[in-house]
Amino acid sequence: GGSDDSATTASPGAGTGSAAPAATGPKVGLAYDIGGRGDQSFNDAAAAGLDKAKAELGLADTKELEAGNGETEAAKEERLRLLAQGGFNPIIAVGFAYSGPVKKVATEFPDVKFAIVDDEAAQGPNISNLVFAEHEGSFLVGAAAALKSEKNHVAFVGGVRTPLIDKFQAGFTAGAKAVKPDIKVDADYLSEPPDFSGFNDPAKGKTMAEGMLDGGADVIYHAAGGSGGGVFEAVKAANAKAIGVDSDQAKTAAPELQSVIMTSMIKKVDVAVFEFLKAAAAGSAKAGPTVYDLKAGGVDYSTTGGQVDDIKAKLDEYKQKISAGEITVPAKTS
Amino acid sequence: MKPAESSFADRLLGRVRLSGLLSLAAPVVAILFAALITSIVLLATGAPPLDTLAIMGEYGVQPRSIVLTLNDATTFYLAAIAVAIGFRMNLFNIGVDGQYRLAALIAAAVGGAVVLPGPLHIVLVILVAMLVGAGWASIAALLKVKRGVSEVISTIMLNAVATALGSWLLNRERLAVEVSGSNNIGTEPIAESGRVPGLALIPGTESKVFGLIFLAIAVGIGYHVLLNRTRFGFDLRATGRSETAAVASGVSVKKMIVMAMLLSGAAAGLIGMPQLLGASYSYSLDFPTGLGFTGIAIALLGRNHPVGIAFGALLWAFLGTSAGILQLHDIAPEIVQIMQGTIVLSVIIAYELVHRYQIAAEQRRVSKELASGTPPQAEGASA
Amino acid sequence: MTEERDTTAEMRVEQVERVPSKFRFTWKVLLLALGALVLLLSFTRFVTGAVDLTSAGAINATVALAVPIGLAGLGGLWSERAGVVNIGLEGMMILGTWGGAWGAIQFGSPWAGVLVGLLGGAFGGLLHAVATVSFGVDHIISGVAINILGLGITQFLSKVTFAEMKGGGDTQSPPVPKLDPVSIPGIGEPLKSLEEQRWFLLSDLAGILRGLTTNVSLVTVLAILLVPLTFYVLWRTAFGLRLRSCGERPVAAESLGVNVYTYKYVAVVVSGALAGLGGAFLSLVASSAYREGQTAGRGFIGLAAMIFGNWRPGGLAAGAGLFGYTDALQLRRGGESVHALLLLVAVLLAGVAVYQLVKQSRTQAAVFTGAGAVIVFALFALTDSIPAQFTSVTPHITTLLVLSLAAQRLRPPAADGVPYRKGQAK
Amino acid sequence: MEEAVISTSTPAVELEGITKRFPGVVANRDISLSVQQGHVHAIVGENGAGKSTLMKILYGMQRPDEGEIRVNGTAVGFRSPADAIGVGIGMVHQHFMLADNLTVLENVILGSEPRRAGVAIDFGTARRRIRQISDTYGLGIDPDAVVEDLGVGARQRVEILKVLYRGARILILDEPTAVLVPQEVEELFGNLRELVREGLTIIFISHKLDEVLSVADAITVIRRGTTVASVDPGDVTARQLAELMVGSELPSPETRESTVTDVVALSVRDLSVHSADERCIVDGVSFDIRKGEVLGIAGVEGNGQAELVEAIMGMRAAEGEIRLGEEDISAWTTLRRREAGIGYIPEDRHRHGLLLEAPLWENRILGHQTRRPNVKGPWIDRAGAREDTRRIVDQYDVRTPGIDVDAAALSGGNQQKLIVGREMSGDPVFLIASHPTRGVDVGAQAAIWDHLRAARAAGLAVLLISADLDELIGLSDTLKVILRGRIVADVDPRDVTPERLGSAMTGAGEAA
Ligand SMILES: Nc1ncnc2c1ncn2[C@@H]1O[C@H](COP(=O)(O)OP(=O)(O)OP(=O)(O)O)[C@@H](O)[C@H]1O
Ligand SMILES: Nc1ncnc2c1ncn2[C@@H]1O[C@H](COP(=O)(O)OP(=O)(O)OP(=O)(O)O)[C@@H](O)[C@H]1O
Ligand SMILES: [Mg+2]
Ligand SMILES: [Mg+2]
Repeated sequence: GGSDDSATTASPGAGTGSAAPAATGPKVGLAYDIGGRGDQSFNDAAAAGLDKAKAELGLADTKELEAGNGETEAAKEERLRLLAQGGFNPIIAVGFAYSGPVKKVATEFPDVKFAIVDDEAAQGPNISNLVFAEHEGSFLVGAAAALKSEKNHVAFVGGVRTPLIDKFQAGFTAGAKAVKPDIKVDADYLSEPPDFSGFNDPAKGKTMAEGMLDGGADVIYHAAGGSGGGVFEAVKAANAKAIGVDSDQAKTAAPELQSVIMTSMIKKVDVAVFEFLKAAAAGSAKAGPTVYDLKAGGVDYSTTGGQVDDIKAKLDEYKQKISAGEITVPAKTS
Repeated sequence: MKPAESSFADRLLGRVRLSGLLSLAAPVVAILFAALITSIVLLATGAPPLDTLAIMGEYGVQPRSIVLTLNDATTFYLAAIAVAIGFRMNLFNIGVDGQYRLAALIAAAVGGAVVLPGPLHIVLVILVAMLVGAGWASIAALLKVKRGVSEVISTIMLNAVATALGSWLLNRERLAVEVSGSNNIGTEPIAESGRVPGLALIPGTESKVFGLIFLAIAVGIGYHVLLNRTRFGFDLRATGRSETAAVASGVSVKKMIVMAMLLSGAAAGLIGMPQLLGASYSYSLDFPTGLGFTGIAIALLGRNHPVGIAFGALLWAFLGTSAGILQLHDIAPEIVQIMQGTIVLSVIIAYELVHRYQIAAEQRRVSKELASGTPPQAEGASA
Repeated sequence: MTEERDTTAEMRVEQVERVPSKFRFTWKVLLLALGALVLLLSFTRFVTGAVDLTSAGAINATVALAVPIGLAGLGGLWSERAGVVNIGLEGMMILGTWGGAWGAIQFGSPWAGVLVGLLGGAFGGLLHAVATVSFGVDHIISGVAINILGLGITQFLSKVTFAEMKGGGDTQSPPVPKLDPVSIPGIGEPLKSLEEQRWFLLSDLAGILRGLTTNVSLVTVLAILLVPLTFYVLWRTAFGLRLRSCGERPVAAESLGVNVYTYKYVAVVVSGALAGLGGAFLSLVASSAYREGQTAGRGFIGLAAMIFGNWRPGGLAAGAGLFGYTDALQLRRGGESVHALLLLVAVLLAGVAVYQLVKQSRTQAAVFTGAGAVIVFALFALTDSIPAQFTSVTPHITTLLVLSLAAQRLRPPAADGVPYRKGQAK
Repeated sequence: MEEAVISTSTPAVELEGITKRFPGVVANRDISLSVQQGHVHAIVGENGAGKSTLMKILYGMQRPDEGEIRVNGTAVGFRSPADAIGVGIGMVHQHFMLADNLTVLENVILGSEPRRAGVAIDFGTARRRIRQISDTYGLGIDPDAVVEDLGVGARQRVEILKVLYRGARILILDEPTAVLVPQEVEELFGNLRELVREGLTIIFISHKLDEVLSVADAITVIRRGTTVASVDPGDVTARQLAELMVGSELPSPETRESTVTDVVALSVRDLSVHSADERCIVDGVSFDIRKGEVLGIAGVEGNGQAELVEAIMGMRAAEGEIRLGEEDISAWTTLRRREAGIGYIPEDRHRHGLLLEAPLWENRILGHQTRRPNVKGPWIDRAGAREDTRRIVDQYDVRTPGIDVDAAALSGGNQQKLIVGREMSGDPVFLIASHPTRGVDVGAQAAIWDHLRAARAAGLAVLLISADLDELIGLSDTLKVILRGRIVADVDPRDVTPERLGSAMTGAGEAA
């Protein structure tokens, strides 16, 4: 195992360029899962956290690497190693697929701080696990959907049937049923793993949403990454309501579609990343899981557009109950 | 009568008899050409081509990169052999992808469920994988011989079905176990006895080469011997060259289709083994995908020849590995994909050009002999 | 032993005989078949209550899902009719998705996007033509290379274009200007109310008609028109005859003074353009942005649809339609509709069994098919829905089922995939 | 031909100093040729002499390395057949240039389509013109038939129609009679005379020298790529012509003394074959072949001969009984039949006889892949197979640079000799010889006949199928005529003429 000394000098003026002139802070490495910066999903959220840190913490250098399609764990390990050898510290791995690699590489570089998003299986003295209670956030938007549904019928479009997306579905269903026990909740997925095209196929997202709308649903929540655009289009054409995911999509979606997004389940990867970087810069990064749940403000619902203002009180009440532990939201559908 | 499209199938099947220096010329020309195209693309985006290639080269020869390359090449090699078995019989098995994924999943589940003494455990897992791969391939084979369904369509469709089946199986209620705190889902990890230890082949790094690299080598030798030294291989190649002639010679084409498909599927079953038994020990959502398609490209690049495929796999793996370093230097790693595509195209074009050059050279030789008064040969005596 | 001999012999018959089916596919037969299909769907819908089987929405989605597949298939048809196997359709389609989005954004018009997408695909086709026609490279190798290149080039281009734009990224474009769908005015509402009556046959017809006439993009109309247009050009014009002759017997064409290279070039470039159009449809019409991986293997499915359709435009349209329909059903209300399809399949299998028994006197085959019908019916009767994982492969399984039921009389162009060089005729 | 039009001053075609090289071979060397207008000009020569190459040069399909072509006195330089068609040259190729999947009409009009509005094919006009030409020359062609469904005779007529359709004045016919039976040949010659009467010029290539003598006005002999003689058909006999071609005596297929024994080697009873659409292609055929006997089957192509052979080989499902010696082999696989001692010289060597892209020694194994010296157990015995291939090459005079060249590199005649050698070396008890000398030159033909005779004398039973009636009559001990899948006549080969046999084959006359 090597350490900082074997550093090959990273090319200056790297890529996105460090904005802050005070290049005194740490060099930060970020390893994305497939998609990388600009996926308008959780990779992008991590990037936003990094950007914020760059602006506020005066990072010396940043480097963002991205996974390739269908690659092996060894390739991910190597990516982390390259960053570690390049003197980047801390290093953030975005996505549960980095679980094994982070665990392995962290032991090779005990002096480097690692963080991994969406995984708490990889534990170690220099690993911070940034995990989210997506089901809790989804519960809130599920409740919002039920409150807004006029036909007592809501739906969920998942991108790919993975345990992570299942969490969204479980929370959403629980939230809707909490409001109206007899509500009908449709749920379906666009593709089956390891076919991850369901996150990138807006055409199919649109078709699925249309089917749900034709079937009587009038609020649709998606956790389908890039396919969500198709969901919004279908919802717009049917004059129904949509719920965004991960970021406040009423702000980030295509302008003409923003109006159909009544709320979004926000998963604050950016906050988690930023907080981790801040702590790391201060030398106080905490090893082990940090759970970004409702209580910690790690997940939330958005209010942009004011469409949920009328039910805000009700939602906040649920939020309160979940935070207080009065309601336990299931993290799995079955 | 069909015109004899003689030597072309030869060249496709990798049986070109290019002599001496010329046989080296083709790949060298091709790689130079690919490098040229890549350089143009790099220049267009402002990255210095020579430096880029230098970076890749430098990184590629580091011990750890070599291990990575060897490991990837092992997998690629098996994938390409699986595809090549079909190709030699003009069977286009696009389904290698589905076959290996399903095989790896079920083999992983079986491997995780039992504990047997060392070698036995490993053998069991590998056998299960081969059986599942062959079994899945047999559907396409049966559809072809019983119902005449083109294997191109059926394997494309069966890939999707394998995905669905795999997803259904990879479930807590069936073959998967939960790892607490993980968003991943996978089969029960295979116990120590079922793992194949890595080999410290490359000095200067702790990374180990897959122990199953020997499996790949053995498969390559087996492929060569089976096809070129056995009756079965003769029948298989005969069927690939001319189905009608094979039938007249007493080969049962249907049987050969089934056998070739089964063999291809069994080889496909092996694709996931180095990774499964040497690194992951469990089949989960992040198990590598798409290897069947990589296999097609490499089989074609290596012209279905066991040694050619080995070179193809190493080159492919080397490029893939060195893509990693490019990002660190802010060069788009996609350039590697452009390079790979260009190499496939230019290798085959180069072979074609070299071949034509040879013909022209031959023609000149004849003319010269004629001019110098050597008696001409009556029969076509082209060497 | 006997068994083995029989199979060999059968094989030979299939291979050697290749009797062109004397059965002519006339308009009357077509209409009759369509009628029977609607009746069957209507019956199934009526019995199972799975209204989506004939709903306007499902039909509308069918068309939208079938168009990119059909366009890729048409691309394959053009190329293979001229004797060039085109496994690079996926790559050409990918170039089309990127070109479509980039063109639309760059020139601010969706039609410009359509054009650039077309050109992007044509570029892929040109590459394929250069490799296969000029250099005599094996068609499959070239196609595989183009698939790899198509992906690499678009990823790379996205990085240098879309990533710089607001709302775009490495793997996606900003939203593109959209084409508004059109409807035939005045018939949507009446049809809708008729459809909602849920009457046997009438409501089903209304649903189907409404799905076809409302909310359709002009690009869709264009794509559908390309099917008869292709038929006309390839089968009714001098150009088409020459092009097809290059796929059947290039030396014969050469011996009559046809410039085979030219026709192959044109065919393969058009092939790429059509696949590119299919790609542009994905990024411009079916959705409103380019996303990496958006084609999701549709190029391969298009190729399959073309083989399914026996290298004919009508057949491939049917193949694409079948795929689109089953895909629409499973995506829209998978559990319910696909379960209902089981009943339809059972009825269909029973019909085939009777046909085999009565018309063909193939007792053994009839018994097999009949048993299949019983099993499928039992599956239908004993379950309430299909495991969700499996509904997603409805189109794939349907394709396999149809292909294995339909007696195989597929016949590719005789010189398909055979490299050709001028002056090699014997 | 008596009524040859007196030639005008300028020859229709003049070739001067034509040279054409292929890798390893000089196909044409300094050839000169002059064809008078209104003549039937025959070109004869051994296989590979360079006849087809010369004609392709004249038709613009190949470009000569050296030399000049003049048509009607004007020098021309063809870049493609389109140019040749433009000056009124048409060619019927040695191998059919037809797309099987297309209709006759499509094949005919290809490249010269009548159009409406410049784009759409005018099918009506095309159909009318084809019918008209067909009627004028009595070709009997249905424009809407699919070529695949046509027999060889009809295909040959379609080829001629293609040329006439383009209004060609100079016709090149490269071995047009190779696949025709006498009646068809006669019809064809009738057509040719008709054309000549209208002032057309015909260049005609054939290996059948008596035909050449009967139809030609002038004959040019080519040997090894050069013109060796120009003769008048009135001045030479077939024998002399052959000597000019090869410098050897014209061989004859005649078999003198009978070697027939009374041990039945193969017995076929009520053999029937049905096609996929249930038509009966072979209908209750029965016969016995004894050791040392050659049984000839005469018939116009497409009357079930091919299917009969394939049924006996087990390549095609059939009803009825086939016994080899004492054993009922009806249910055996092709492989088992071959192992039991059935040899097979297929009708189409490229489709059924060879792996064109495999070296000769691998072709030696084909069909014998379970037997020594080719295999040892499950392993291919390379050394054994190669050794034995060398033996065949020597013994059967296969002209090849070596046993590692691909079969495709051999000329047709040599390919055929290799096949004959291979099939003879399995110690067969029964041999199927389907058109064993088709497209083979006189020298190789004689060699193949000799081999067949020798094997017969050694007790081999042979089923011989051939379109060459002289060969059939000369080699057979017994002759049967097949028509529409049925054996319709038994003929005594000792007292039948090709003409009478020919009429029996068409069902027109009654043979002995
Ligand atoms: N395209 C080609 N490439 C290479 N060699 C060729 C080609 N075509 C013909 N040859 C060679 O040229 C020689 C003359 O061939 P050609 O076909 O003209 O003979 P031919 O006189 O027509 O014989 P046959 O009577 O068998 O038809 C042959 O030896 C053959 O090997
Ligand atoms: N496409 C080709 N490429 C290379 N060589 C060819 C090609 N076509 C023909 N030849 C040459 O032509 C010869 C075989 O062709 P072909 O069978 O026409 O010869 P041939 O002399 O006419 O034979 P035969 O006498 O039996 O009819 C070989 O010498 C081969 O090298
Ligand atoms: Mg010849
Ligand atoms: Mg010839």
